[in-house]
Parts: sequence; C-alpha cells; structure tokens
Amino acid sequence: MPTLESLPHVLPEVALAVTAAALFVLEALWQPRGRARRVGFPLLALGGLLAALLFLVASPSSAEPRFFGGLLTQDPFSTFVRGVAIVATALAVGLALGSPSLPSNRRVEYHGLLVLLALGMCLLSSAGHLLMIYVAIEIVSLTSYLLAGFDDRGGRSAEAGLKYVLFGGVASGVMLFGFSLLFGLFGDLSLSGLGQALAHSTTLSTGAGRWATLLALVFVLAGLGFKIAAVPFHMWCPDVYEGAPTPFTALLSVGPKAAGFAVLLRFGTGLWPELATDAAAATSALPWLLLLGVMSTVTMTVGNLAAIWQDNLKRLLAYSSIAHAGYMLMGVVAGGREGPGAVAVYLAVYLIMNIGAFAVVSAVDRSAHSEDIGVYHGLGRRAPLLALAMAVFLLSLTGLPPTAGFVGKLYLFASLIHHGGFWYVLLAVVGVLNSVVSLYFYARVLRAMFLESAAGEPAPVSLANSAAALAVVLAVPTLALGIFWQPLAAIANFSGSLF
Amino acid sequence: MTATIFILLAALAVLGAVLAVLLPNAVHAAMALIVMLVATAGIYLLLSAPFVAVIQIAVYAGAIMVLFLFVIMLMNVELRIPLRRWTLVAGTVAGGLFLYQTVHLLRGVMDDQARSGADGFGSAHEVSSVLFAEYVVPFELVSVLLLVAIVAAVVLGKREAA
Amino acid sequence: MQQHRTGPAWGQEEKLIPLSHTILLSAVLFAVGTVGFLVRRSAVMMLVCVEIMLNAANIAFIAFARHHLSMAGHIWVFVVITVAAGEAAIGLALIVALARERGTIQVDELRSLKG
Amino acid sequence: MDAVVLTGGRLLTLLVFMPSVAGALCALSRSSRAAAVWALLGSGVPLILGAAAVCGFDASAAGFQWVERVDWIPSLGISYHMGVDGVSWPLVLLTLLLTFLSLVYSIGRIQNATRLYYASFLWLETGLMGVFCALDMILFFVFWEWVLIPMYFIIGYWGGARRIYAALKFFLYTMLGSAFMLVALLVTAHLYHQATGAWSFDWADWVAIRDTIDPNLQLWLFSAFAFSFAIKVPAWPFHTWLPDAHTEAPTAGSVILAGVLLKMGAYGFLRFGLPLFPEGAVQAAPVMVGLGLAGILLGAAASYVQTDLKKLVAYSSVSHMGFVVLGIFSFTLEGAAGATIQMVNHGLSTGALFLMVGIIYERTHKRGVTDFGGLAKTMPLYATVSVILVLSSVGLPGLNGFVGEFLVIAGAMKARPLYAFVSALGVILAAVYLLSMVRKVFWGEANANLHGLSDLTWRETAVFLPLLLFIVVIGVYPAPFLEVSEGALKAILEGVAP
Repeated sequence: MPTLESLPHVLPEVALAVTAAALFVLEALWQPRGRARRVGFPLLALGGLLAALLFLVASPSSAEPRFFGGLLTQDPFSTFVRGVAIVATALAVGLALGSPSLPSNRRVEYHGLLVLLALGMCLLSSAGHLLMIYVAIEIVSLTSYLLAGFDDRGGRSAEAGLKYVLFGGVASGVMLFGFSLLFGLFGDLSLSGLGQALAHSTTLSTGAGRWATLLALVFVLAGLGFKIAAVPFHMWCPDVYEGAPTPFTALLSVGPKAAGFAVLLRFGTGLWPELATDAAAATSALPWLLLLGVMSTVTMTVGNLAAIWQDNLKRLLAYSSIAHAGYMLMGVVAGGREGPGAVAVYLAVYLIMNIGAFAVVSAVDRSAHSEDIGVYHGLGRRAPLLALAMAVFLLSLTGLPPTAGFVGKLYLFASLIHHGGFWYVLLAVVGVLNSVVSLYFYARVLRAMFLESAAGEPAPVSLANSAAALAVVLAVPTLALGIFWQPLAAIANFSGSLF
Repeated sequence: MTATIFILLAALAVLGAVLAVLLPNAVHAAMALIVMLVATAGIYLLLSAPFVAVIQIAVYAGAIMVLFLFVIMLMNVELRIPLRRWTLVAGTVAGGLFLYQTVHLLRGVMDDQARSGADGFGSAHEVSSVLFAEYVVPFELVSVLLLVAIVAAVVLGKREAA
Repeated sequence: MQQHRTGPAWGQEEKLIPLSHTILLSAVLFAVGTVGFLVRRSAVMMLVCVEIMLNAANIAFIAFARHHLSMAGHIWVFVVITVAAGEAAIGLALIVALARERGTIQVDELRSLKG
Repeated sequence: MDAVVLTGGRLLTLLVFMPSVAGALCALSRSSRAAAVWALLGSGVPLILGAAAVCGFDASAAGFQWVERVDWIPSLGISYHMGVDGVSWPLVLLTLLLTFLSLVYSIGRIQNATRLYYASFLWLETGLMGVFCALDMILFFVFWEWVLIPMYFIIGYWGGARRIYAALKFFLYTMLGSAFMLVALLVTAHLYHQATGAWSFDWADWVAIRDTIDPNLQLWLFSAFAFSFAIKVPAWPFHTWLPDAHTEAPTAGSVILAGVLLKMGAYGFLRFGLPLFPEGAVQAAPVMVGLGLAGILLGAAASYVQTDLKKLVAYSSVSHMGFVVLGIFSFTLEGAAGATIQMVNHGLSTGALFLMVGIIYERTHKRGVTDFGGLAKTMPLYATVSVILVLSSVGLPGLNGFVGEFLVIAGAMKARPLYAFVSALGVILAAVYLLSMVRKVFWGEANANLHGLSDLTWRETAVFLPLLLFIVVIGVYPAPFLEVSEGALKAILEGVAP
C-alpha cells in the first residue's frame, strides 16, 4: 500500500510521536512548575499512550497487510505486540510517579523518551523490511541507553548506560554486517522479497549459498538476540537491569523483549513463509530452527543457573528474564499457528507478572534503599499485602498453577508438543526441568519474605506509593488469569497468525 | 587505473583501522580513524556513490570524529591503557578464520561480473528521489533518533556532579 | 567492456572494481573492528572500534548496491551514518557523565555493578 | 437426609472449596480465637457433610457419582469436572477426617502466626480434596501443584530446626516429578487431538482413546506419570525427601503429609497410571513391583536403625506404602483392594503415630528412642493408645493393618509367589522394629527425669477416639470398606488384568 493510504493504519505511532513532541516542546517553551509539572506531564504521557492504544484497537482492518510499500507489515500478532508495548510503557509511567531513582528536574524528558521508546517498539514489532527493522531497533536501543543511564544519584546508572551502549553498539554492528550480507546475497531488503528469493533461487538454497545465508542469519541473530537478551548476547542484561532506574528496568524487561520476539518471528516467517502455516514442511528452515532451539536451551539453562547465585533482586530478576527469553524461544521454534500464539500468551502473562515483580522491588527500594535480598527478610510481616503480591508474581514466574504463568508455560510446551517430533518434545522437557530449577531461586525470595525474620529494626515499607499500588493491582490479574484463562486463549487464537 | 586507486585506498583504510585499534594514545588512534574514514569516502566515489561519499566526509569525518576528539581531549584522562594482549592474539586468529570463511562463502555465491550503471546512479538526485519516495518513513524516523541524541546531550551533559 | 556513466568524472570509463575486492576489504575492516572492541579497555576506544565495524558494513552496502544496481544500499548507509552519530553522541555523553563521577573510563574498572 | 440433595448437587464443590473460604476468613480474622472457630467450622462442616453423604454413596455402581461438569476453557476442551468413585471416596473421607483432627489437635499449640497456620491447613485441604475429585487432567494438575504451596509454608514456617531445607527439598522434589507429568499430559492431549481432531483434557475421553496409543509410547507416558507419582508415594529410591519433610514438619503437618499427601501418589497410579496407559503399566509392572518390594524391605531396615522416633515412623511409611505399590501392580483385585484399604489404614495409624510422637515431644522436647523408658507406668493411657496403634501398624489380626497387608500379600501370591514371600518378610521386619521400639519406650527402666508427665488430656483423647474406632472396625469387619471400592477397582483393572 502506498504512503498516503497507509497513514490511517499507523495512527497509534503517529499519536505516540505527537505526544513525545508535545512533551519536549512544552518543557522547552513553557517550563511549568509545581503540580502541573509533577502530575500534568505524566498525565499527558499516559493520555498519549491511551490514545495510541485506542487507535490500535480501532485500527481499520485491511485486506492488504503491507504498508508504505512493504516497510511495515501489520498482522494480528504485531497488533497484539504493539498493544503489549504500549501497556508496558504506560505501566512504566505509572511506576515512575514519585520514584526517587529519577532526577526530579528531568521527569519530562523521561516521559518523552518513554513514549519514543514505545514508538520504536511499535515500529519494530510490525517492521517488514530490513531497513525498518534496523531503524526501529536503533530507536529502541538509543532511547534505552539513555534511560538506563538516567539516574543521577551516583555512578551505577551511568555505568549501566555505558555498558549498554558498548554491548548494544557491537551487537547492532554485527547485525548490520549480517544485513549487508543479506542485501548482497538476495539483492532485496523486504522480508517478503527475501522469502521469494530464497524459495526460487537454487544458488541460495544449496551448497555455498546456503552456508552464506546461514552465516548472514547468524550475524542477524546476534542483534536480535541482544534485544531479547538471549545467551550468548545476554552479558549486558544483569548489569544494565541493576544499574538502570527500576521503573525503566521493569519496562526494559518486557517491552523491547516483546518487540524483539515479534521481529524474530516475522524474520522467520518472512524468509520461510511455510513456518507460519505448517512448520513441519519448512525443511529449508531447519538450520534456523536448530539455531533457535539451541539458543533456547542454552538461554533458559544459563539464565536459571546463574540466577541461583544472585543476592540482588534486580540481578536475580535480570537472569530470570534471560531464562524467560529462553522459554519464549520455544514458541518461536514451534512455529505454525500455535507457536506465535503461545508466544503472545506468554508475553501477555510476562508483561503482568514481571512488571509486577519489579513494582514490588521498586516499592521496597523506596523505603529500604536497597535491592538486596536481605531487606526482604520478614517482608511478610512488615508489608503482608506487598509480600503476598510478590509471592503471586514469583509463583507465576515459576509457572505454578493457579497463576497466569502456568497458563503461559502450558501454551508454550503445548505448542512444541503439538508440533511433534522427538527434538521438539525434548526441548519441552528441557523447558519444564528449567522451571524446576527456577523454583529454587524464586523460593529463596519466598523464604526470605515469609520464613526468615528481619535482623534489627528494618525501615517500615510504605504502601502509599504508585509502585506498591501497581504491584497489588497487577497481582489480581496474575491470579485471575490463572484460574480463568479464556481471555488468554482468545489472545492465542487472535495473534497466532503472522504474514 | 581505478583498480590501483582502489588498492591504495583500501590499504590506507585498513592501515587506519589497524592503527586506530593498536595505537596506545587515544588522540593518535582517533586521527588514524579519520584517515580510515576519508579513505572509505574515496572508495565510495569509486563505487559510484558520490553522495554518500560527501556525507561520509561531512558527517562522519567532520562531525562525529570531532566529537570523539573533543571528548578525548576535554576529559584529559590518562588514556594509555594497555591492550588485552592475549585477547589480541586469540582475536586475530579468530578474525582471520572468520575472514577466510566469509570471503570463501561469498565468492562461491556472487559473481564478480560488473554491471553497467543506470544514468546518474548514486548521484544526489537519484538518492533523494528514492529517499523521499520509497524510504520517506525511515527518513522521518531517523529524525527521532537525532532527537533522542539531542535529549541525551542535554540530560547527561547538564547533569550536576553529585 | 560495457560503458557506464557514474557520478564522478574520473571514475568513468574505467574498469569496475571486482565485488570480491570490496567484500574482502569490508570483511577485513569488520574483523579489525571486532578484534579491536575486544582488546581495547577504554570505553572511548571501544566506541571507536564500533565505528570501524559500522564502516565495514557500509562499504559492503555500497558495493552490493553497485552490484545489484539498487539505490537501497545508499539509503541504508545514509541511515547508518545518522545512527552512528546518535550512538556516538549518547555514548560519549555517558562517558563524560561517568568520568565526572569516577574519573575513569577504563571498562575494567567499572565494577560497581558486579559483572 | 440426603446430603447431596441438600447441597443442590454441588456436594463435591462445597466439600472442596468450603475449607478455602474458611481459610481466607481465618487469615483475615482479628484474633487467633476467632480464627480457631473458623478453622473448626471450615474443616468440621465439610466433615459432617461428607459423613452425611456416606449413605448416599452407591457402592454397587462402578462409575463416578455426584458428577459436576462446567465448561472452563471450552476452546481446549478443559472443563471443571468433578466426581468420586469407590477409590477416591474413601480418600476424600480420610482427608476430611484427618484435617479436622489435625486442626483440633493444633488449637492452642501454635504460637506463631496462628491464623495463617489454620489457613494453610484449610487451603491444603482444598488442594488434597481437589486431587481426589478432579476428573479433568488440567484441573487435576492444578490441584496437584496447589498442594505444594501451603505444605511448603507449613513445613518451612512452623517446622523444626532444619525446616527451610526440608521445605525446599519437598517442594523441589515434587515439582520435579510433576514437571515430567506435565509434559506427558500435553503429549497425551496431543495424541487425543490426533486421534479425534478435537481438544479434550477429560479423563474419560482419554481413557476412550487409550487403545490408539502405541504401546512403546504408552510406556514412556506411563513412566513420566509414574515418576511423579513415585516421588509422591514415595517409592524407593525417590523417598529421600520424605524423612526430612516428616521430621521437620510440625506434628499436624506430619499427620497430613503421611496420612493424605502420600496417598496422592498411590491414587495417581490407580486413577491415571493404569487406566490411561494400561499397556505401559503392564510393561512397567515388574519394575514397579521391584520398587515396591525394595521400599518394603529397605524402609523397614531403615526404620530399624533409627534413633529418632519421628524418623522411625517416617521410614515405616516408606515400608507401608511399598505394600500399596505392590498391591496395585499385582494387577489382581485382591491386591488392588488391599492397596486401597492399606492407603486408608496407613493414613489412620501412621497419622495417629505422628500425633503420639508429637505429644511426647511437646511434653519432653525429646524424641529419641532411648530417651524414654517405662512410659507405660507414667502415662498409662498414652501407652495403651500407642500400643494399639503400633499393633495396627504391625498388622496384628483383628486390627485394620492386617486386612490391607493380608490382601496385598494374597494378591501378590496370585501374581507371583515370590512377591508374596518377600513382602511377608517385610511384615516380620515391621514387627521387629516396631515392637523393639515399644519395648524401649514403654517398658524397661524409667528415665529419671521423666516423672510427673501428664497423661493424655481429654482433647487429645478425643482426637484419638475416632481414629481408634476406625482402626478396630476395619480390623474386625472390613467387608463394607472393601465393597465400596470393588466396582471401581474392577473397572480400573480391566485394561491391565492378565
């Protein structure tokens, strides 16, 4: 679809861009003080996000999914992931209200950057062209680098930002090289064009051509793996999560990961369209699936094993988020309709439970000024509601019923098993075994909160802040969706299709 | 003739890159990088990409490298930091293998057959007609990137030391 | 030899550069940049090495653009240069902020986060 | 009055979820006294309802009774499907009784977080009852995992010195088991989808397609389920979590753990292992019998060398549950009936034995076998009750233990006489270690600093009375208890009987 006719389909993105621009311009020209500043700007950001969400829900359906001459592809999956990105950003805005980790004179920039990040994630999840993928990844990355280094109370945050830039720069450099090779090999940049070239060219699917394509894909995978924090491109993750301001860490662990998964899935189905319909038929995609399968196995295992040794809750959750990337990769490997559907369900669940867990960390941090597991001792007595919410999130992250996390894992494993075949079932077994390992470190937090008592006189944990409120609110759907998960089934049904 | 120029420029670029990696003094290394960037611009000219070559000189060699030099000199911190020697050895070996593999693979796939260019291929006119027709969306989005960079400069640059 | 007309006058009517030459150059630069990133310990120099990697990819794009006669490669390089500028700006700004607080930009010494 | 009619056909839902609601009220109540009232109501009312429904249970019917079925996730064929048959109904009653008695026993004995203690037991009860009533595989799995969380806290918070370690070990072991079960469950669902083109997680639907599953695959699936169940039973060599968990858990926790939790595994074999994958079960039977026999002998041997009373009783559980496994995998009606009644017996007598150990530990803060002596003189009532319980556990004719073990051995004899011989050895070993324990604790020289111990209080006696009653009644007149499960067991054995 040409440019002008495409515009109605990107109204959410337009709304986000306008909101960000409004935030920056208002701050520069008007510089309001007091309440207008404290409340007005976050409200403006939330309003913009809400508008984007409404536009997204009401977006006109179109028979032709490709917009701007193939730069953007919109399918149910991308629509869903865009929704996840926008909601996650809105939650991060809420989490930031009154957070001490953000400098008070830079709040407006923070919100503007968040909205731009949401824009980047939306574009990334619907990018259907290598150049769009690159630009969108860079928008997401650049805003993330800056937001990771936003906290000005000592060097932890700036250090996190710098490490993020360095790792991110190299990852995107490698990916770029991979893109250049793809461009050279295929002479085309749109994913559909690549798919057609791959299907029809014999030089590319045999002999050296096949290996050259695979080499390029490995390079590309470095960049995408970096975005979803998959092993071996995960090294930045614990440091950045720990150093970045917690409200942003919460978003970082969900939003860019969701967009990364969207683009990973789209990349696969773009190159091998049969992956979207009948994954078993896509024999030429086997090396790609093998790569992803190995990546999934290694990612969840490394993430879970490393998390066992962490004493800092943010680092623990960082490794746990690496492990969850591994779980979600299982859905990517499964392919078909079930795979993306399962990934979508898991993303929805992960959005709620992981942001919830970070909200608890943020709430505790506000009074205890620490993320060490030691300050969680006796939390069950000091702040029962908060501890209960955290327990729900942790059990959900483990994948125990009756929480939403169980449903998410159920869909992922089921998608693999439904695909059939020994290796797929084996991957599912690795996945469930990893859930058992993960129980070990999640239970450590449970134990700290409920079974240990606090040493000395710990600071009382206040519930009267946005983070605690958000945590308690998010615990409700985590439980409710675990018991009644028809909405999740609807998500799986809706977003299973990619084109 | 073109081939000779290309080989000269390529040698210059590789030399600049290697020096940028190896020179202990950061200022010298940055200078070496500028040599590499200019040589690359020359190669762009040879590859019928005059517009990109100009951008390369103006933005890369001009703006970005000035920024680097500015920071290096402004901070005035000791930058003679030794290299990780064993990594250098291992990296060179791995890099060599990688090179061999990549080139070997690509040679098997791509023909060296040169094609004649269309009229004005790579000129500013041609670039702009494609840029503002087909790729106008990425072009607009690139401005978002620059906006973020500007905000970064303001937020981080004007930060009062704790 | 086929005739072709390219922008610069002095590039005209010459033999075209074989694709394999440019790809070799690109791969060499990419390897040098990657190795450099691994061996350098100063954050500024690591950023410099990232710039080398980006340039390597750019050369490949321009060469392939010539090969396929597709302007997309040029557009891409245009975008990459802008991205490089933004990345360098943010990276250098973070380095300055950090150097003000710590007085070091040596990555080995950035240890407040257990790495 | 028919309890089922009284509850409008929702008897099982009420039985399962009433404790949970009461548990929430406990947790929210203002004083521990109010919480105790809620706890007694929350476990007592279902018990009364259950007892009232006993007459309404049709023992002659083979199918499920009081079935409730509501769509849950229709797109995947998952439903809220509950029902009991002759195998699960006794276990439901056992759960109701033991939870109620545990709570009665606990009142006034717990000082820390009392309200949550009651609540945990009530929530645990919901999970346990759900496991026995669920007829949908996902529903079953949810209840199965549900049990872990309250039990983790019961052991981990109110337990002994090494409680945190024991709680985590219990949690990890059982979750490891259920992990494999989950995969097998999904594979079976996939096979069902392949066979019929529709999704269903209903137990009955899966039974209907069991013949379409390749025997080799059946063995794998059965093994995955069996792994999970064997950990829960626990069959040797998967039992290592049990001594730790039992020893560290608070008294009432041990009672439920031994009395009900272990039955989940054995019940799993009967309800799921055998009917869903009969061919797999037949192939795996020699191994399972071997594990059962190993459990009987090694559990007894381990009991013999224990110096800690609680550990002794814990290891005796391994031995007794070995009989259950043996009975089930003899694939004879006698064996299965023996296993079923042995499950109930073990719940009654071992649960009661844990109470006895708890009572003496509370009074003396000791529980070594050699710490006591002459208790028969100082605490006559306590000694009498204990000896009856021990004799029941040993399998003295006239008490309940005999019925179960005799039937299991008879079944084993039918299957292969060697099995019967080895298991009979276990009965003798049980007599050796239990009676030598009785001799050391209740007779002999009285320990000097044990004078002035108070005997059982009236409340403690009241807790034991119903247990003793059943121990004697089942021992003397077992027929009605056997008849209840006969029809259901016949149906279960249909696919595996030689």
